[in-house]
Amino acid sequence: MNKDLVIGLEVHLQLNTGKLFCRCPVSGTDQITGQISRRLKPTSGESGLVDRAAIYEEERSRAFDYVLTDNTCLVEIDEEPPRPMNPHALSAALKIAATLKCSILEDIECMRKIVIDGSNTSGFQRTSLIAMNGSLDTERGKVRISSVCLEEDSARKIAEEDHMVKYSLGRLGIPLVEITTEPDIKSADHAIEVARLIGLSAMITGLITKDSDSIRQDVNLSMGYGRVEIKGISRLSQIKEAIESEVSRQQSIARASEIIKKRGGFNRSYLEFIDVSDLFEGTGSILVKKGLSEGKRIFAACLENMNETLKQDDVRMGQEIADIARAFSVGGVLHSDELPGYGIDDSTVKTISKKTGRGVNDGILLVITTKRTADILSREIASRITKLIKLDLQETRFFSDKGRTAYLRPLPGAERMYPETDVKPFHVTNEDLKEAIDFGKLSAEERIDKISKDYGISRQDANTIVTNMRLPIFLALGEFIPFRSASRLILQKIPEVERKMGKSIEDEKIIWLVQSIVKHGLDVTSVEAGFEILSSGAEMKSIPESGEIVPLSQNELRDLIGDIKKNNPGIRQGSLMNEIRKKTRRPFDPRTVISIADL
Amino acid sequence: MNKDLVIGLEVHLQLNTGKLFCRCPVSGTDQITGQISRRLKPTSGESGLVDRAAIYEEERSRAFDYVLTDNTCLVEIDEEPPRPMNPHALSAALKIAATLKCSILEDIECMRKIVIDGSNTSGFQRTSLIAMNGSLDTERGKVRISSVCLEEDSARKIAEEDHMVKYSLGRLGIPLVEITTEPDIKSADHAIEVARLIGLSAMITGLITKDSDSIRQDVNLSMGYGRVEIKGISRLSQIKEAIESEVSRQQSIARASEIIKKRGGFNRSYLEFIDVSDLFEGTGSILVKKGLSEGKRIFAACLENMNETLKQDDVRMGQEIADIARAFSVGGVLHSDELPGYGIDDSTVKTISKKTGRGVNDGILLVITTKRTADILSREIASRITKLIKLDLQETRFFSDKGRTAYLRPLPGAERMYPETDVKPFHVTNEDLKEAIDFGKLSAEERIDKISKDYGISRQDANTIVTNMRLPIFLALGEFIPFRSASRLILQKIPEVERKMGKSIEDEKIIWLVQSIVKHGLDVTSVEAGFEILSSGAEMKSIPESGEIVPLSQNELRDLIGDIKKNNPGIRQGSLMNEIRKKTRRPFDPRTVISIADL
Amino acid sequence: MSGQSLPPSGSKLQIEHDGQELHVTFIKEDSGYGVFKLASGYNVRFPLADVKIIKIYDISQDHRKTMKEETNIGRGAHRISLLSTGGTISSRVDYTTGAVRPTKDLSFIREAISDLEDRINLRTEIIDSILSENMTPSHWIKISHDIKKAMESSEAVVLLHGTDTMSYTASALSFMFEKQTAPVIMTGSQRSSDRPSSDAFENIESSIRFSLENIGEVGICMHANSSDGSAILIRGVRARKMHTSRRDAFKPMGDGEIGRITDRRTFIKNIRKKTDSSIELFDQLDKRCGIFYFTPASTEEELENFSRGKKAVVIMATGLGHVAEALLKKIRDLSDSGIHIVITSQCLNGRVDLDVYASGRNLSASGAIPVEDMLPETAMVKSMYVLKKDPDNFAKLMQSDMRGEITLRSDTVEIR
Amino acid sequence: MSGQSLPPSGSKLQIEHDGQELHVTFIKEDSGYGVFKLASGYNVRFPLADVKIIKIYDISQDHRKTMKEETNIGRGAHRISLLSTGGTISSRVDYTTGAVRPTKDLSFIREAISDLEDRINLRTEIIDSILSENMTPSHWIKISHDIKKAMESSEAVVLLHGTDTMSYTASALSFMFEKQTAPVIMTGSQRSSDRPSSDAFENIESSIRFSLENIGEVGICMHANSSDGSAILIRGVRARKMHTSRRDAFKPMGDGEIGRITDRRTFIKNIRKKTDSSIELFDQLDKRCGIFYFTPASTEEELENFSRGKKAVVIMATGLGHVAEALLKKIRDLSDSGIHIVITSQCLNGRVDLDVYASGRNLSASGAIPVEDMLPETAMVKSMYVLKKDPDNFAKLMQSDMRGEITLRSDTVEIR
Repeated sequence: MNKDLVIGLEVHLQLNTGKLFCRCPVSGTDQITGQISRRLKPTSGESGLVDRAAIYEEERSRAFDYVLTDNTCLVEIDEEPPRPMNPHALSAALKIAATLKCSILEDIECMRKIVIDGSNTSGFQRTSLIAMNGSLDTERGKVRISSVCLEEDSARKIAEEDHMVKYSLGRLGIPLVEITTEPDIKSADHAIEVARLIGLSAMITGLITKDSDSIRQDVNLSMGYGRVEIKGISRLSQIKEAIESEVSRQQSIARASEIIKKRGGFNRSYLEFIDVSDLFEGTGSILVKKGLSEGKRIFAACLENMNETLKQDDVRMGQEIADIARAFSVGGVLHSDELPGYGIDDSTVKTISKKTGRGVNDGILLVITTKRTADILSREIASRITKLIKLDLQETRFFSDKGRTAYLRPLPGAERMYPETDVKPFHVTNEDLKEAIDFGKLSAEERIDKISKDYGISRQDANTIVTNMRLPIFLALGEFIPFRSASRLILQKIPEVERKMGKSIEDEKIIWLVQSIVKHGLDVTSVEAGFEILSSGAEMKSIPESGEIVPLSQNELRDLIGDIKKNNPGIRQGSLMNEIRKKTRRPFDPRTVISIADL
Repeated sequence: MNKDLVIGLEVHLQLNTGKLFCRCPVSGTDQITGQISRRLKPTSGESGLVDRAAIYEEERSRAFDYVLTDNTCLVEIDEEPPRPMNPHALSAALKIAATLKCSILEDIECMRKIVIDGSNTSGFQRTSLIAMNGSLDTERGKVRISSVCLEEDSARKIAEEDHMVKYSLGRLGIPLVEITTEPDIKSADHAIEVARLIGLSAMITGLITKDSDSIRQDVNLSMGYGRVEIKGISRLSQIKEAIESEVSRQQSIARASEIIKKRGGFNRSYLEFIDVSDLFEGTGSILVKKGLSEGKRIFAACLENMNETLKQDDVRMGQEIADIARAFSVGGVLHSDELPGYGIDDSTVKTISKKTGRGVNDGILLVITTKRTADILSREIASRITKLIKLDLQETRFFSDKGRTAYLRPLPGAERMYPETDVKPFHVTNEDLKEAIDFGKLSAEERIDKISKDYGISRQDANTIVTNMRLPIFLALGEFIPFRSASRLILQKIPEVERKMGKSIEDEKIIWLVQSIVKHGLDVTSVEAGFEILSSGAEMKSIPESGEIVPLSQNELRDLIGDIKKNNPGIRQGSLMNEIRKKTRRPFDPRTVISIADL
Repeated sequence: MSGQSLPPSGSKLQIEHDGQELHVTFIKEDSGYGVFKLASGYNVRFPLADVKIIKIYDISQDHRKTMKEETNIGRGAHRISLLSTGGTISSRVDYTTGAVRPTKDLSFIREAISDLEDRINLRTEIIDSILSENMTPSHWIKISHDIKKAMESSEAVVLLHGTDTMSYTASALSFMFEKQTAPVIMTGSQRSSDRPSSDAFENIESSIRFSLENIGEVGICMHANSSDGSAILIRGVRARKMHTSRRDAFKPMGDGEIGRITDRRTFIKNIRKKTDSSIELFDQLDKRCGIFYFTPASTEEELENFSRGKKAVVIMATGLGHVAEALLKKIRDLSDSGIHIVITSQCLNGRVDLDVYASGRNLSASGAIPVEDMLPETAMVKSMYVLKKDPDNFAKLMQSDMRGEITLRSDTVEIR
Repeated sequence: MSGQSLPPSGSKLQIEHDGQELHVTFIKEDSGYGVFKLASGYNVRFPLADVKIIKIYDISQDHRKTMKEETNIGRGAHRISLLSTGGTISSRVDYTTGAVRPTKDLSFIREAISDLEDRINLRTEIIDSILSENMTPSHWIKISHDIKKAMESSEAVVLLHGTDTMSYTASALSFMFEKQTAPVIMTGSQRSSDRPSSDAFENIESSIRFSLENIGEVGICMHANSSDGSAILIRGVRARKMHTSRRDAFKPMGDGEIGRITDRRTFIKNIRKKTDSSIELFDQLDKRCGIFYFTPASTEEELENFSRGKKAVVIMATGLGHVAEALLKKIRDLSDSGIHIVITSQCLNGRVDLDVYASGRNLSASGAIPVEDMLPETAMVKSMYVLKKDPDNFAKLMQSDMRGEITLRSDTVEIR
């Protein structure tokens, strides 16, 4: 890897404490309770490409549709001011910050971070800086933690069409702890370690959701061409993939830049698009035909000095151009390095080359869109190319499902942050502060050691319980059954039962069943029997009263063993157990069997 | 006709003054604005057959659906107390009362008349006695007027199914003047005369609606067997038909009664219905098959001593039984005088006769219904027969579209009337009283004479204007054009134009058009030209500005006539006029033509 | 009839008026007028001075039925108490005099619940007979005692009440019953029960259906819409009469809907259940509370006058809970002098929030107590309760949910 | 920083806090705290005593833009005046201090109406800059003069106003403008215009669309529902803010809807048209009016105290307009002493009717003036007007419809 490579991480973790600025639960049933539609106006203070895109969207009357779910209220639809910050979420975030050895800010002011892609109904995300200046000890040395913020999660995009983006509001407002490191990370593998440790520091609180996207990482990366922030990395393993693909991309752009500069550079502030639709009458190109049938036109422009930098070996400027077109919802982009092709023959290419005045070093760009959009793209693409050739690569990108990073928007700057006037600045209570600091006295790893020791379970089991977000239920079940049994139940029996049933059992139901069985004076063998019965389709409510969970008595066992031995004289201990299990679903104490069987 | 025949009339006339207890207009566009459904509870003070039917309906959960139209408000749906009585309606009613030489009650108290057939959302009709003791001079002598009441019209039934009756609320609350005569009417022809004169006394106010059922007559009739009230007579000619058919019915019942009494009478308080459905397996009777397929059963009962009184010559007790069954929504009724028949063969009739223990004088009744309804009908029919044979015939009937009267409900009694507590009793103002008495100084006929004289139109035209409810527009148009022209316009031109257009023109629009044309300094010839243009499809708004209604000037006429005469030397006066009309739609003064033409 | 003594109401007379002889029933005297019923059933009103009695046929005995004030209906297993306090629902027209007034005749209830007779054993009792606009906090206390007594011997209590102040009473009972072993279902009617179209029948039937459920709170059951056939149950502290005359006048403000009946099927939701333990009734209320309606014409003087003698004043402020800056000093003074100033909104829907605008923050700093999405009327009733229950923690209790009067999540349903 | 003098807001500093050195922008001092913006954009708050300024890089100049108070937008033919009185719609967050307050910067309007620039020539003017809870009748009079002036030189007037008391102002203007030659469309917003999600943009755009119609009355234009894309126009005397925070807070009570915009298409109905003749403005109001909220705790004393110094008291009574019998004598006394007692209902929907129950008839007999289906707030404002306009005919005018505030037909639409 490049020697100048500098990496930082932002890790986002969802808290299961209830939403941050209203009293809705974090999880709902996804039952849809309504739908509204809204438009967002870019506010005048904004600048940059995203804003231009947003204005463009506004011009197209792009509306956002929002689906309301049963865990939303007026706050999510921006119809009621936010409630005061959820104290449980704050307390969890403070504990995480303390575990990461941060200095906690004693006075907290909530900010608005302007976001106009519709993912927040308000047009901004509420975020609060709660701690700074922490550190994490890793195998490759200390990594500084810049900040811990507590912010609200955004709405989940569920559909996107030309003139409409639809979001589900269930996720909006879930508390997110955002942990940002300094660029102290040395390699992709190191990044994975850091992300894992940060995750652990959060999970150890037991307050992270079990949701599929409960943890998301962003990578900050620089190799001297400006900071790039890569969003949308949900699995640890993708961190490496993302870093490597972005490094390769930047190297490719550096090469392209060198080639183009050598040829005299790219000196346009706009592309001269020519309408070449007439050339495509009766074309064999499906892409072009589709565009024309939708009333679009084909525009061609010469790309100065960019021939064979668009898609040649590992130089792929065409991809960069396509990315920017996509930001304006234009998918139909072709360039000379892939032509002839896509049903466009050589003679057409030649005619276009002539029409656009293409020189020997120049490339050709074809865009299928409306005149109006072409006018906008003309400037946007030129400005993009200019920026890239200057090797000013700083921006926000996302890690796409194609295993590469793609353009998202410019880097947000400090000017996007304003105070959230609806939420009063507040002072962290002494109790919260003390509790957090006490919690932070142990690192996550130390705390897992302690769990292992305190509850008499293996370190591996303790670790699994924490990283599978099972700590709360582990502690809850420990109220009724021995912790070792609780651990076995959680890590083995219940996953097994869930697999059989083909669905997961809610934590509250697990606790209810265990508690109800234990209340009947029965022990963990009956509990396991109970879950076994559940997996065979019994109704949960009936189980605590069921005779099938009552262990076989000494007399019952004696009779059963007598029968079995009669038919199987000389049966061995293991086989005997199996024979008993065949005859009854009720639990029994193997030791009693041994003592009775007298083998 | 029977010499003991005594006849009285109740004439109901809708007023066009706006609704009686709210401020809705009398006519709407029939645009449906909503629908509600309600149930009515018979109140405990009630008694009689209708109440039993109502209880039965209640048990069947019979609901009333109401369609709201654009001339309804919360008052019609019984969701707001009535407003004070419409003073215009009261004033009109008082004028009618005065014309009929009644004493006007100076203090008026509004009553509730309980009606639970759903035709009033409140379960009652509001009605006020406003005058008593009037008289009418007829060709056959003086007829006393008992009372003049001002009441609200009921909702119009628009659909009826087994478990639902649907009403439209547009008509509910329209003021009705009810004029009741004493039984001084001597014959059916006399009744027609009285009804006509009463109608005239109301129409002369100019305040009766033009609606198709703006005038409805009820006939009260007695020939010694109790008073029968016949409702639902909308045309004068039907009065005679109704009286004659009812007289014939009563005579028929009298004969049946005589026959049955001679045989020993009908001495049952209930019919013994036997379920004979089994006999009809594979029956050819469509009526029976249909009933069975709907889950109903066939019940048979013996009708003591009623053989050959059910439908034999002009003795038709079967019809009376069928009527009462219909009140309980049972249509499937057959009796022995029409059997064998309706696909039921003789042997089945014989078997039934045997099963029911039919004697030689007895009839048989077959009813297709449910067990539950049969139980109810058992008593209702027996009680009905007993009543008829006692020649106690008093009840409310209606004049059906089959040209005969049919059972409707018992006569309402005084016990159905309670004060309307939501409307304060009030004192008639001196102005209203004086105005009414002044108006009543002339009879309707005298007033028509006066109209003829005052406005210089023929008596026949005056009469037609009044009886076609055209008095208000006649007077209104008289403001703009000579009354004679107004009369011609109303009685000739407009009906002609309406025939051409296939629809009627609203009065307000007629007045607007006349007024607008006259405002331009044009006279009635232009007005008639305007209506002519309207009939050819022109937009009304454009007509007053249209050049086509401007009469031809002398010069224009001269040129035209010159042309015509050139081509038709020696043309005669009549042909000349026709030739001019062929060449232009514009009006012209025939006298000018004559003077110019110099023929 | 001037100079003549009037016969009893209901007497049959022959009279002469204006030269006409009439056979009539004497109904009543009404400020100088005689009201007579004709044979046709119509009433006529003549000045008594103009009427001459020719003959009295039949002197009416006062045959007004003396109704039992207690009666039992049904032969079922569920013991339910129905207590009547009066109001339109138990008002009937007196067919003789024509006046509508609360009656002691609850016989119409039998008809209303004929479908339920197999399931219930309903004991009815008249505990008062007034129109609800005359209810005062003292009545609430008396009613609470009657309910407690009824609750001790039955599974459910249905309370008939005038609609005008029904939601106030429902709020009061909600707070006073700290623990209840039976549902208290209040109902009333917008059309009196002597009318065929009365909503009383269905409202009572639905109330009894709700009363069969495991509900441990005070609810108001009324028509869900203008049609017959469905009823709504509204949490007592979240109900409001939102129309002067419609059947569906009562609306659940915020998430106050706790039950619904459609086609005789009962659904309940988000309900507090009965307690198994004994009833806890706190039967003290401080009456020195009132609601002050802020308007742009409000002055310091108006507020001061209104607050005289009060212990708590609930301000119906504008919007998120704002009042004019000009009143802030007065609010601080009142607050300092020990009068609690509680802030609600005249918008009725939604939540007050004094943190959004500087004006709200100033109001808050003046000692005013914003009470979230609590209804103004509920806030006043709650003040009465809290002033006796725990006056030292007034602000804290007012801002905490006790009976569902404050909801921390604002439902996204439409505004009512 | 204790002892140190504070640099101007916006200055760039290097400070030391808790052993850490930070590069920050100084924002403001807030009760002993210093608020600083970090490079990341987050604000931090430290007690000033704990902060040491190491270096001041850049002392901020006060660069707050001085906005023109008048500006012209559009090149179309229709001359429209837009007057701003303040309120949320013209409030913006001050990005430096974080306070939201009415601003004199109306530049966002240009964005809101870009679609209409070809049709209109909009002249904007700041006539005041206050939150509407501080509006008083004196402000209404001043505003009416400003509107009259604007009306004389344009075809329509759009008035930006805070939402809290917007309906009061709308009522007042409705009565004061006895004849108007141009529509007066009032609008506000529930989210301030500095937010991407603000309703201000669409509300202004819709108001201007309505202002192009032939409307001769005062209307309130706001969101028709929670979604963007449709607007409602409500007759000024029939509008009410029915939610503290939703965009669609304003509801037409009764039949108050006079217009609607859906997908930029305008519909109007039942509207009064402009007059061709000259404007008639009656600019006097008697402020001695108020709204008394009747509750079961109300006493004669409370009513008497409230009525002190008043000329008219609008009672928000229960149901059809009832108050406790215990207040009747006091009402008669007040009425006799020349204080008009006007009866409205706290139900807000529906009509008062004092003829249905005896209690209502008694109230009526005590001199109280029931005002049909008039809103309480409108009744109070109308009282102010009538007391100056024609005090001798107070009751008669209050009971007659003047501007659509009384409707004789009650629409069958659902309750709001």
